[in-house]
Amino acid sequence: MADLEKFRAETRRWLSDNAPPSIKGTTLGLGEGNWGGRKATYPNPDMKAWLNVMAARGWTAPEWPAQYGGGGLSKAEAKVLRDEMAALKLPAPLVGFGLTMIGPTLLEYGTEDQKQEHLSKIIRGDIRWCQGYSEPGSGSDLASLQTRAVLQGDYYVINGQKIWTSYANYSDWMFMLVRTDPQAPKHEGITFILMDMASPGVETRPIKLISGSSPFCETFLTDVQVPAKNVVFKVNHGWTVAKALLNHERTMIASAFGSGTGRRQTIGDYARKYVDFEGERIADTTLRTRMTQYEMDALAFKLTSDRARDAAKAGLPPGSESSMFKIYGTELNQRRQELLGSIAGPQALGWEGSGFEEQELSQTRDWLRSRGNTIEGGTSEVQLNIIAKRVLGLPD
Amino acid sequence: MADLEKFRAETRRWLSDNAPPSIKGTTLGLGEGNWGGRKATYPNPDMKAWLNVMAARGWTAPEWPAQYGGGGLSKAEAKVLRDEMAALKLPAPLVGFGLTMIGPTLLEYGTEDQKQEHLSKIIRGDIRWCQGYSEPGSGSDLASLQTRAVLQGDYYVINGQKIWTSYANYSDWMFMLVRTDPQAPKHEGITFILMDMASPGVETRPIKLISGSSPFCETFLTDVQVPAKNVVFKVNHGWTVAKALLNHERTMIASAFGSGTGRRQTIGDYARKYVDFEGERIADTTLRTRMTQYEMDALAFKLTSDRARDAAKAGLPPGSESSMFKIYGTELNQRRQELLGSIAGPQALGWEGSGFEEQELSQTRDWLRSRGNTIEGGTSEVQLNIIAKRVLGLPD
Amino acid sequence: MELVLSEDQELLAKTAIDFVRTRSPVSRMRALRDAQDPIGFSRTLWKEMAELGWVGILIPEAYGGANMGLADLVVVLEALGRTLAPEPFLSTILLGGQLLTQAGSEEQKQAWLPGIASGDKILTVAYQEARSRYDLNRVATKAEQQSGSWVLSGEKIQVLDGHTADALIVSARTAGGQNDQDGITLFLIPRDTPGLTVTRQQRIDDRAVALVSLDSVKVGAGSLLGPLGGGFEILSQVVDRATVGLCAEMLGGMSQIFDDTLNYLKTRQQFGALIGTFQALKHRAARLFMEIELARSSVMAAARAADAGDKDWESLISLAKARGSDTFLLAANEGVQMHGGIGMTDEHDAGFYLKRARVAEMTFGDAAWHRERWATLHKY
Amino acid sequence: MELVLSEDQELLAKTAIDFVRTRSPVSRMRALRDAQDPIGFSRTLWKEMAELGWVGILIPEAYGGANMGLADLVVVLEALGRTLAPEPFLSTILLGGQLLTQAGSEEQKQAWLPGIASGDKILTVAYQEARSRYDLNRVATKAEQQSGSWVLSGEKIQVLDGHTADALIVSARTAGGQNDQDGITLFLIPRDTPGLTVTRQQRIDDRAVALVSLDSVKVGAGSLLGPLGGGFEILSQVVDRATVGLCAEMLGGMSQIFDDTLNYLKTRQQFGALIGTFQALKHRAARLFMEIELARSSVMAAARAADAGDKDWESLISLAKARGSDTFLLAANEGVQMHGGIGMTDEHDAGFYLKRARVAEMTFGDAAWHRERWATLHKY
Repeated sequence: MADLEKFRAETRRWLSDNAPPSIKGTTLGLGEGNWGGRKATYPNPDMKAWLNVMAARGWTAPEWPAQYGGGGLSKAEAKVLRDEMAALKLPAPLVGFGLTMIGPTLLEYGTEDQKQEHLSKIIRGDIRWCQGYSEPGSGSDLASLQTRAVLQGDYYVINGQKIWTSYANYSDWMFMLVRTDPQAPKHEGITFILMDMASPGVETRPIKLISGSSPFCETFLTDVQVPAKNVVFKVNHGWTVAKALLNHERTMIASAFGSGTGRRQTIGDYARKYVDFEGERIADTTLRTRMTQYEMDALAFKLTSDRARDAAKAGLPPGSESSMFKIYGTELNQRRQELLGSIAGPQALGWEGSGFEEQELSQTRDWLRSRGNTIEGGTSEVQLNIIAKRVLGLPD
Repeated sequence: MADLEKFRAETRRWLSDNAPPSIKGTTLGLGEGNWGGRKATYPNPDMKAWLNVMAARGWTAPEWPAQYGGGGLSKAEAKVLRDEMAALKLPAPLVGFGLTMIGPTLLEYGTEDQKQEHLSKIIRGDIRWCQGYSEPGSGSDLASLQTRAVLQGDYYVINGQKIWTSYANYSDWMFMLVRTDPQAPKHEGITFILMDMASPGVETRPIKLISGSSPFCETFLTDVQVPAKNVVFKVNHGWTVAKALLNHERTMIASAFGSGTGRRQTIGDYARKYVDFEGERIADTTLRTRMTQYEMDALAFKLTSDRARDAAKAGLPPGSESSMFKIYGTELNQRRQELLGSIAGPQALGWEGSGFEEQELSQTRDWLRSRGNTIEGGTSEVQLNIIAKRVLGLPD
Repeated sequence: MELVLSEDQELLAKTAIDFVRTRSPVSRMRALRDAQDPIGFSRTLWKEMAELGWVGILIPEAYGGANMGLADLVVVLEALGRTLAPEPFLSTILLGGQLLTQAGSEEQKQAWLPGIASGDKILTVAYQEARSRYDLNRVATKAEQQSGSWVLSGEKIQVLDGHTADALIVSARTAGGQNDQDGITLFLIPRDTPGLTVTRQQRIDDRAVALVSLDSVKVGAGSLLGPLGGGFEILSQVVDRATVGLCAEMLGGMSQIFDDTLNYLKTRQQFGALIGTFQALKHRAARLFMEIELARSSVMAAARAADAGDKDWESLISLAKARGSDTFLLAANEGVQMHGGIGMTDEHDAGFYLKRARVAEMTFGDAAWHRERWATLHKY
Repeated sequence: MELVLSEDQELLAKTAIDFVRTRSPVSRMRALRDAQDPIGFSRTLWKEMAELGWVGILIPEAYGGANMGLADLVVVLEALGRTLAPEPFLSTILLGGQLLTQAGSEEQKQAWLPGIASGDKILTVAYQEARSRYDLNRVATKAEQQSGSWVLSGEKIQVLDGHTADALIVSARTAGGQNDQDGITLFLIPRDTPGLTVTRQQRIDDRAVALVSLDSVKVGAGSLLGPLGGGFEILSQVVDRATVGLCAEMLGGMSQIFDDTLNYLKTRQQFGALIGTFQALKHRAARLFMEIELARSSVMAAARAADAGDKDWESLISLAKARGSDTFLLAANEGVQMHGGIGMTDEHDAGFYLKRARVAEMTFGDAAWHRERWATLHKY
């Protein structure tokens, strides 16, 4: 305990000394921040400096082993680091699927060579990763994927098409699922493999969403050669790896939607700009009721994520709650976006250009973007199936 | 057209002359009115007189053929009769499953002997009918029924148990489904048959509901002998008859819930007794919003039943809407009952005795009773399946 | 009131549906958007619609119209709504044409209505302002009398087809405080009048709308439409009737996205089965079906009540618009969701319905606004 | 605030659940009802609960209690709520005992608290009147001073355990208008005081409640509880804390009916399959699960905030009660519906949960009342 307090003091001092002052107070929205990679762009030079200084200490991945360049911190120390960063209002030095998804997966399932090759690059932000799971015919039914990988000597030759690959056009490597045994039952012929996006035969094409943004790509794979040593875990046992990783993904999405109520303007304040009040009460009683219902549900949800966090801290085994957080968190965000639009009224109808404020335009885009939240990363319907089966034990 | 106006004038005069004055303005709630039968009880002697005078003219069943004692009226004349009865605020002279369910079924599927034997008794209110469909193991999955009927000479010997038989304890005859071929696929071994409830081996036991009322019974059948000539339509083809009759039933339930908004006190008036107003507005904005939502939905539903009625009048073929009316009508009634309770607040919590008004106690019982509405007569879930399949053409 | 289509209306519906299928698929609206078409609709198609008699349905026979009712027009508008056709029925017929018909002088009617009925003239109404939300009485634009002329200054927003209209009917305050109902006057102003500037606005649904700024726009006394200071009452009635038309368009939109979704449920395979076999989706589809049926009844009733001038017509319009707003949005949201990944892409049409649903919801009062009005009309 | 059970609380929960399973199944509540038991709960069981230390959880050690918090008591109440145990925690502990603890004189505490903690004395609070709905300030019952005594007249309704309580704490107006918060005074009155008449009322949930009529009931100055005219503030705080306890009981009820329903889904066959395989029911069950999880978090947070006196504790209590009311009712309604025919019979337990859900909803403010309060606290 005394050690931990000593660590806290040192950490605080080190952060104060090393964090560029300009970045203090930076808040990152969804999709914002340092994503790293060969084609990296940074919000500003100080954010790049911040990445470098943290990466040098391994503190972009505080709990990863020091031998791979990680921070080597204990859970308790990592919490101290998070707390102190929060106290100084410092943003995350690095974000992305390397840290949240493939890194933890390699730590669990990777060979020593794979860890050596990839982990330090992730920690330094040198390589940006994307995820090649879904295919046009395999959305919710992921295991029906058809992308073929055929072993030829030391290489797998891969042909097929991936879709919904987040930021494939900005990424350097992809972790993906391929079918290596078409004869096996559908969950048993799948292999998890790592592919350099610079390989010949890889082509990406951004998908425009209804919000106008393009966070996803189609990825076309034509006779792409991938070294056999890039298989993670065992050939035809990729589904095991995939499930572990999907859990990381849901948890990540859920935490993105679960907790962020603190930093935002309250809806009551937002309403003051657009709607009439009678005394202290919003005149439109229907709108007022809807706001109240939303805000109360949002708080109950936040308390529930707090509870899950506290249970984890207390060492209780995690339940299968990630599906719940995914469903409820994304739906709450949709309700929030729809509600903000209803409050702004006709000012929420702008796409671009004259007559709308910047913040109104971006709120409207956020609303449109939010419709995808209950689809991407596993639809709400699939998550409900998971809860019914794994949490409630209902029969298939 | 001139004939119709003449008929209208005559009808008006006849009704004025023959309806006991005391019954004018009588409104009948669900389950109220003249049900007829050997054990009949009447709300008052004038209601009995009203039945007799109408039955003598066949106007308890205005559109049924005169040869069986019906009114023999055309659709247009029957509408005139309804309109004139409504104008004079006269209640229905007779209600029950004879008129709404087995009568129309016999007209469509019955033998001449069956029509001769049963229709006039129904029209006069001599015989009260009940429906023997559901069984303890066969609720939503009606066709899985197990009550066995074995032919022995001229008789079927019936053994089994029926449940949810409405008012079996007050009824004289039952129309029922029995299994006559246990080897056949489940829809193909069922027969529709008519049974005298006075037969030896028939025992009924009322079921108490959560509302405290007992509109349903369990009916136990032990070696009951039923003449083979009581089979309606063909042996092992009872499912055809059953489906036609279920449609009558849903339509009846739907119309019971669909249209009755006119005669009732509006919810706004009801609220004035229990809740605070600020000026003309209900102070509790959440309650106000809920009331508004309910009232608007109820009106949209009423307009939809009006539309179905107008389409039928215009000779358009009926859709499979009866499931829709069953679902939405029963759910609206549940919402209404729940809402009325919320308006009354703690006064809606009484079961009986001191401290509650009669009308409060009966509203509370109505609310509890309404929870069964979405179960009896085919659950909402089954109705949704029917819409998905028959109306929307979704695959099995 | 009979909630059933007459034989003529059945025929009209059939013609309109056939026309829309062949001449105006959703791809046309997409092409207009992608090309950033400066007009925002097709003048050729508008002319064809006029020749089919649709444009003149509400216009009196004396001015080249058919003098029919909303109950007829909604049949056409529903068909057009199915494919999101952007032709200017709202601006030119339901707002502009109706205001002229209800309140215009004989001279104004002669000057405009025949040209509207023939599909040659476009007219619109500029009633909305930055802070007016859904309240027609919130008018900050001022009109002041100066030696026999009127001088108008102010800004109007999201004026439908404002940049292509030959003239605009502008609500302006000639007396009273900013939210008073009294003291609002309507002016009919040709678009090329000096001081009137029109800037195209881009909304999510890509319908053509414009900012209209009035900088000391000078017009003669003859441009008054209706009585001085009595514009609110006229405008309210016309907007109410226009709302019925909008609801019909919304009904078409929700019906079509629902049909598209059903079709997807019947063809998309996942987990080795058509997704339409999944009971949870079936039940949601069945519930959506019911909601749309109720929306249809509400629109039919509102149109007939408005035509007949029934005393509860305002209630029925609020019913139709509240329900229409909620149900179109629900149908579009469910459409996107049930289509899964493809539904959230711009390439698929589902998003167009979602965007139009949102704009339609916020035109002429959203669901909350109409529920408030209902409760107030019913005194609770 | 840590939203996790301490080891002691885990143990308490386990003990309570075990006790409830063996000593207090739902059949006990059914038997009390069928027998129209004059008391309405079991004095024996109450005494056992006292011996287990549950009754004294909130009572200070000086008076024989354990001086623990709501966060501890809710663990027990949740377990009792699972089987609808009717023992008088609300009346005697959460209302009466807490009022005494917060506002009683040393003499009053000495006279009552040890007897309560030992399970021997029953105490209740008569705060509700025919027109008071959920507002504690609506007090028509009057208390007037007459030569050193107080004379009370009025009627209280649905007084929990009013007919068996050894004494009643009655709110009465000593000054001010009928809805004023100021001028309400609390009086501690033994049940056998002349002029006080108690009539058992029958509610749908069969909990014991009574009409209490006060006809010139004369009490001495020593029966004042708390300051003259300052009763509202004390009562509000105590009712708020009692609400947390009620929410815990509701959480138990909704959890149990949900468990029963899941069990039915796993055993009932229709159409040749377990009905739990039907996806529509699965999804509804999964959504209900989430709602109950959120209810649990809200109750835990409210209890901890009330114990700590956090500034947002009133908000959190309204959150817990609004959500608890809606979710318990939803769980009970879904329970009845998913059980089908058997669920609507008196023979099955589902109806008991539905009835209790409704009563609990309308005790200490329903969901609408608490949402209103939330919005007001958050100034919109």
